[in-house]
Amino acid sequence: MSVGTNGFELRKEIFADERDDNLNEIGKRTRRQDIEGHVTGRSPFYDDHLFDGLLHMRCVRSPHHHARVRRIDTAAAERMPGVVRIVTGRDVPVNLNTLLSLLDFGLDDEPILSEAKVAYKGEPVAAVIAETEAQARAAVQAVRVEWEVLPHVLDVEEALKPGAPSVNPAYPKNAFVYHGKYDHQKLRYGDLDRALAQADHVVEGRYQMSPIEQAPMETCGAIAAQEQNGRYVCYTGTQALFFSLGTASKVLNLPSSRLHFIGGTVGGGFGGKVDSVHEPLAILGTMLTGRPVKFQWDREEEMQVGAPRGAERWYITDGVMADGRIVARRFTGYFDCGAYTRLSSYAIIKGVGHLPGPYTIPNVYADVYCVYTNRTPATAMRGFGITGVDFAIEAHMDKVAETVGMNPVELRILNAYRDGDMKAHRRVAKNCALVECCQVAAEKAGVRLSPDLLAASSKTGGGGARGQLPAHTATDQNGRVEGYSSGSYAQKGGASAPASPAMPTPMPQPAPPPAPAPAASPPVASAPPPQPAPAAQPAKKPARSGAMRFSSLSGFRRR
Amino acid sequence: MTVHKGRGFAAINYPIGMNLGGDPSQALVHSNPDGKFTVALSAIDLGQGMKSVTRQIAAETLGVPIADVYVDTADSDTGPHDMGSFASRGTHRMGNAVIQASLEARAVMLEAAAEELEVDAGDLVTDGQGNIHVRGAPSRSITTMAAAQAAQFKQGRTIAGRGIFLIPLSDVDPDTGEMSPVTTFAHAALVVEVTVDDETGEVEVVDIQSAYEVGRALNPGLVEQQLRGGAWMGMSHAAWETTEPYYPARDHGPVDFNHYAMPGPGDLPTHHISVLERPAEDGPYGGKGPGEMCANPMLPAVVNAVYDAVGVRIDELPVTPEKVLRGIRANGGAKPRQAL
Amino acid sequence: MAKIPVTLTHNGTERAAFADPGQNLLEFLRRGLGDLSPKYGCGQGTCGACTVTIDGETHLSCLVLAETAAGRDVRTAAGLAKGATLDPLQDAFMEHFAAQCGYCTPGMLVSARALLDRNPNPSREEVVEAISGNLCRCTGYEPIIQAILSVAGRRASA
Amino acid sequence: MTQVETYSTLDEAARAVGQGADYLAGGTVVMREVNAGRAAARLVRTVDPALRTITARGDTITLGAGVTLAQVLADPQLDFLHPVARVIGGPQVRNMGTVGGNLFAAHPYGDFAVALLALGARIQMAGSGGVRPVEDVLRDRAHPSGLVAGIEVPRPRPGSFGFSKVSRVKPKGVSILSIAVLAPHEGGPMRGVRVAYGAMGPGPLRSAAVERVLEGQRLDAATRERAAAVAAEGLQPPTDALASDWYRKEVAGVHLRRLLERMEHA
Repeated sequence: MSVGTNGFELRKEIFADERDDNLNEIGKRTRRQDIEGHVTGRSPFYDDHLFDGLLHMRCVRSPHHHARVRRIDTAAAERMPGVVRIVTGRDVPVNLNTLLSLLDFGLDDEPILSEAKVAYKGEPVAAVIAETEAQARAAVQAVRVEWEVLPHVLDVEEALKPGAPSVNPAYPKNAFVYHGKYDHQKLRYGDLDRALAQADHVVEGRYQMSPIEQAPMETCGAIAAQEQNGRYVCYTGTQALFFSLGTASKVLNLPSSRLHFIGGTVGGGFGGKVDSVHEPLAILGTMLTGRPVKFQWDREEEMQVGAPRGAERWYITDGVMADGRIVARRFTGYFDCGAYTRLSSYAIIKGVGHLPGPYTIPNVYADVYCVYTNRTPATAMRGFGITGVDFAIEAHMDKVAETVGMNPVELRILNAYRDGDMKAHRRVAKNCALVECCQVAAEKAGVRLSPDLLAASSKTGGGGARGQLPAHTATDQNGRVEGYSSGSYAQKGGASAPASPAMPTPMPQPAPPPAPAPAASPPVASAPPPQPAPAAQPAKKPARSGAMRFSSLSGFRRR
Repeated sequence: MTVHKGRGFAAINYPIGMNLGGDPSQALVHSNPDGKFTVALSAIDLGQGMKSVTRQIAAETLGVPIADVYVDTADSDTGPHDMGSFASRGTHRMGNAVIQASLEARAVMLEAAAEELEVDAGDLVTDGQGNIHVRGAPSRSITTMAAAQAAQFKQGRTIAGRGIFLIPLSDVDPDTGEMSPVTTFAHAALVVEVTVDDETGEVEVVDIQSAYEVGRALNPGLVEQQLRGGAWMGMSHAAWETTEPYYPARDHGPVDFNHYAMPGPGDLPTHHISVLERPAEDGPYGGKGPGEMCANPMLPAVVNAVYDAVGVRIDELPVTPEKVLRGIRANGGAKPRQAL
Repeated sequence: MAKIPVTLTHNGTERAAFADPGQNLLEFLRRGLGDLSPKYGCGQGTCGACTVTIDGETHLSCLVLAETAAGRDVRTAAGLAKGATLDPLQDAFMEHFAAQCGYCTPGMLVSARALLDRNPNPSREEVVEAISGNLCRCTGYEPIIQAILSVAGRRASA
Repeated sequence: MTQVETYSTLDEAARAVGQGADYLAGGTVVMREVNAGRAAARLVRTVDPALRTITARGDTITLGAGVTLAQVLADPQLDFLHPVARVIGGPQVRNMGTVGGNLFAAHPYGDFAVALLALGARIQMAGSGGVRPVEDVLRDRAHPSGLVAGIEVPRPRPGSFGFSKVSRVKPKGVSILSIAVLAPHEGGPMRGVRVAYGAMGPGPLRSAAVERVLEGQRLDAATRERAAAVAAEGLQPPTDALASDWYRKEVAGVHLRRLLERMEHA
């Protein structure tokens, strides 16, 4: 047994028939290409590029969760020693953005430097550029902002109630709008209510995933400088070079040909370095001063202003048969995306595609909400869209095991998805390996499994009836939202804004790999679709006047 | 005082890559006149090993030794477009792009060699040691350096290749959620052992027995780095970390590493890792992406282990001593189960 | 704002540069002397990425006022190698995959070197204690501990 | 911007420190504030070597205010303080942080001062400041009246002093709470008991309730339980990112009892 040891082994005997292990370089424990640079301290992180005359940028931030900005008085700060320039929202060419606009997903909802309103504690309203960091810090203290404090909301379920303070003007009901149509993303597969009614046990749970800081050892930042020929160079710690370049190009209204981004050696990211907050402002600083500008978060900013992995709240209800088969699973999920969308709306799409976890369950139902609250916007982190719900699912699986009196490992193997099974997002499973992972972990820990489950395989037992779409799927119009159009471009009121020149526009592609015949159309002859009330059901009145053009995945595709 | 032992189990799968808006990566590969190759990317190495894994993939595909390949990333003037290093997409997407680029470069290299050897390029193979020879006749060979020199100075060929890998945009049905989220999944299962102090609520993670299925382990050293470090992070998420300790209230948010707690080197459990390799059909040499999913099973496994130890279910992360202690009090004392 | 001339011994060589008032040693080493091996991780003394030795003792260079290092012997990760020959710890970190992003690595190596200089054959517990002021977010520490122990073991058996 | 004044003697520094200046010792507290732009515009420091000396006279050991925690750990005659110094900061912090500075480190720092409080240390002030009980200096630490020159620490009888620090992170973490107990006994009842806490109030403080319970008693199981029962009496511990006031109160008695058990069996 391997308990109490720190081993590492490749279990080559498992799935051996699916691999050719005789390759020259693949499979070798080759040293990292970058390792000598790391151990000598020579690996060039973005801040390891020295510039003469480097200026330092720091932001003036909101002390309030939610407030209107009445006036920003920079006069005193401008006279402080070393201050070169103070930047406010007026200086930003395109002062409203959403990160995924480069993928045509979501409305522009976040100012670079807020001019009218702040929606979280720490939101920037101005940036000071000074000769030294200490001088920038001192001048930040001298910027006077008149605030009108507004009521705020911090809990996801409170935020969805009628009358809650409206956090984000693009989504006044505090929920992201999916497909121009619903205030949540739906997953409907089979007939949940009927299956729950027929189950031997109903197991319920509520789970709360905490907000988490990515905490890379290198904080987020960028250095910009003038290059030749009217170009700007930007050294950056981004996790996504062209994402950041595209964002800078959009926000600064500069063609990508005038931007030269250099990065690639990054002191940890874990998802927190996708947001492209620093690059546009550093470059803008250089444009306004003609000098190299560094914009770097200190650790305190990294922890409280830097976007965390957002909190998630999940409610799960399972219908379980006495023998441990899970026949129904319902999710209601709330992603706390903070004040602005960033990447949260996408994480939910990814998360919904992941439900109900690695199990074959014939009836699955999910309503997942992307909720705006007056806290630091959330963003990606290792396992984005999945970690929180996996915590919920696997904690819940133990409750189910206890309810039916089963060994928790056996419950997983019994319900595990296998090759050929139909998944709730209506694609056939292949290349599965959950059963084998369960078996190996149990074997090492000395957890005894029944002979049946020891003999189980991901390659057998799936498909057949398990590979069929449900005969009937109950659908509904719950959470219908009016006033948002499922148009193709993520701009308010159809206003034209330049498409990012930096991101190559993906061409429409042929349909994805062969999928089973589409189902999900309302049933012809069966019981009327049940209409379970979701936990929150915002008003169906038009959310706002005027045409809203909204991009969704499907909208984009039809463009 | 009593310290109770408990064990917890969790199993997960994890989608590799993203599909929103289409998910492309590009790569360029070219040879110097001495047959050494440069791979130009705009992908990011933030510690996960992007430079190293693409280097191995390029060397394998080109048929040259690893020392003959250098990966240069990320400069937007030279590295072609890539979505970025997130969503466990790096190895899978960029690896495939590097294979395509390397295949194109390799084909030119073999044509150049074929012209020098006066044979058909289709009859040539590489030995992975810097030589190209006629299949079945190792003596009829030319070095990759000689082939590259001939291509550059004599034949006027560019030994270079372009690669792109694109997972097309997936439509998402608003009413049912039907979609093609990803093409492959990684898997994991593990058993965690903890001890719980029933007077203080303190939880110690003692041991982890894990099984991770990662597709082909392209470099076991890199895979182990991810799994070991990722499990540590998962354990940290489970029982230490949060930016908002009194969520949803925003009070007492940590602003330094003394208050943002993570397990220290004195908190480490033993962790025995087993790697399973079921190659992904469309993965580069079957590779998936171990980097993100490795943390995930730790969160529920720790929660389940605490329940096993003292009968307290913590449904709100992180599992702080305070929550455990409150749970024990609410139950009228520890209720050890030791059911696993 | 008057600049302050600071002369110190940096990795065995006497160096001089100007410091700003209030500037910390980390910034002085990086901007003033161009030694980029110590890293900024927090500026609060809580991460150890900026670790250097001063007169043989590990210090957090972000918490050292640059001018107070005048006349002292400051060593950084950039000075670990002797010419082209790497320190055995550097080799061990490479061999044991003890670095991922590499950002904590220079500070970690300085702490490890200081440990082995005063205790060539430390126990695991002593290694853990020696690196407890250096945070790593990638590795989970175990490969770092193993790398350091491997050097200690080599010395012991040599 | 920060201006630094360096003096060759502590007395000169004490005269200069006056209004609006911070005293810079090991840097672990003040330099963090400098980096964050929150420090005073003037910093005063001294290079007086006398501040780094450790001298023993009879049963009293005097630590210069500038003695580092690493120096404490390296000195065999301070063995009773080794368990305290070892759990403060990481190695770098111990190489920099001073015993004088620790008296002024805000919550959750200052665990060395907790030990000094239990030990009944006396603080030598610079210049004509005289010698003050450590209680007084800790009480006035938000508005210190002068600079600390040295700390007189009475050596406790073997087995009469115990220290415990509870952290979330091992081996280096800040305090959930720390406890120091001085419980002299001649094989009989305890006399002159002093019990101090860290992180159980705004700064290091003594527990009158626990001291009352222990004073004049033998350190047996029943006494330990009685002490544990009143461990948090009258205290209003802070809530921070690591623990709530509720948690600190709930576990103070547990950790106190465990410390007393260890002391009995030591």
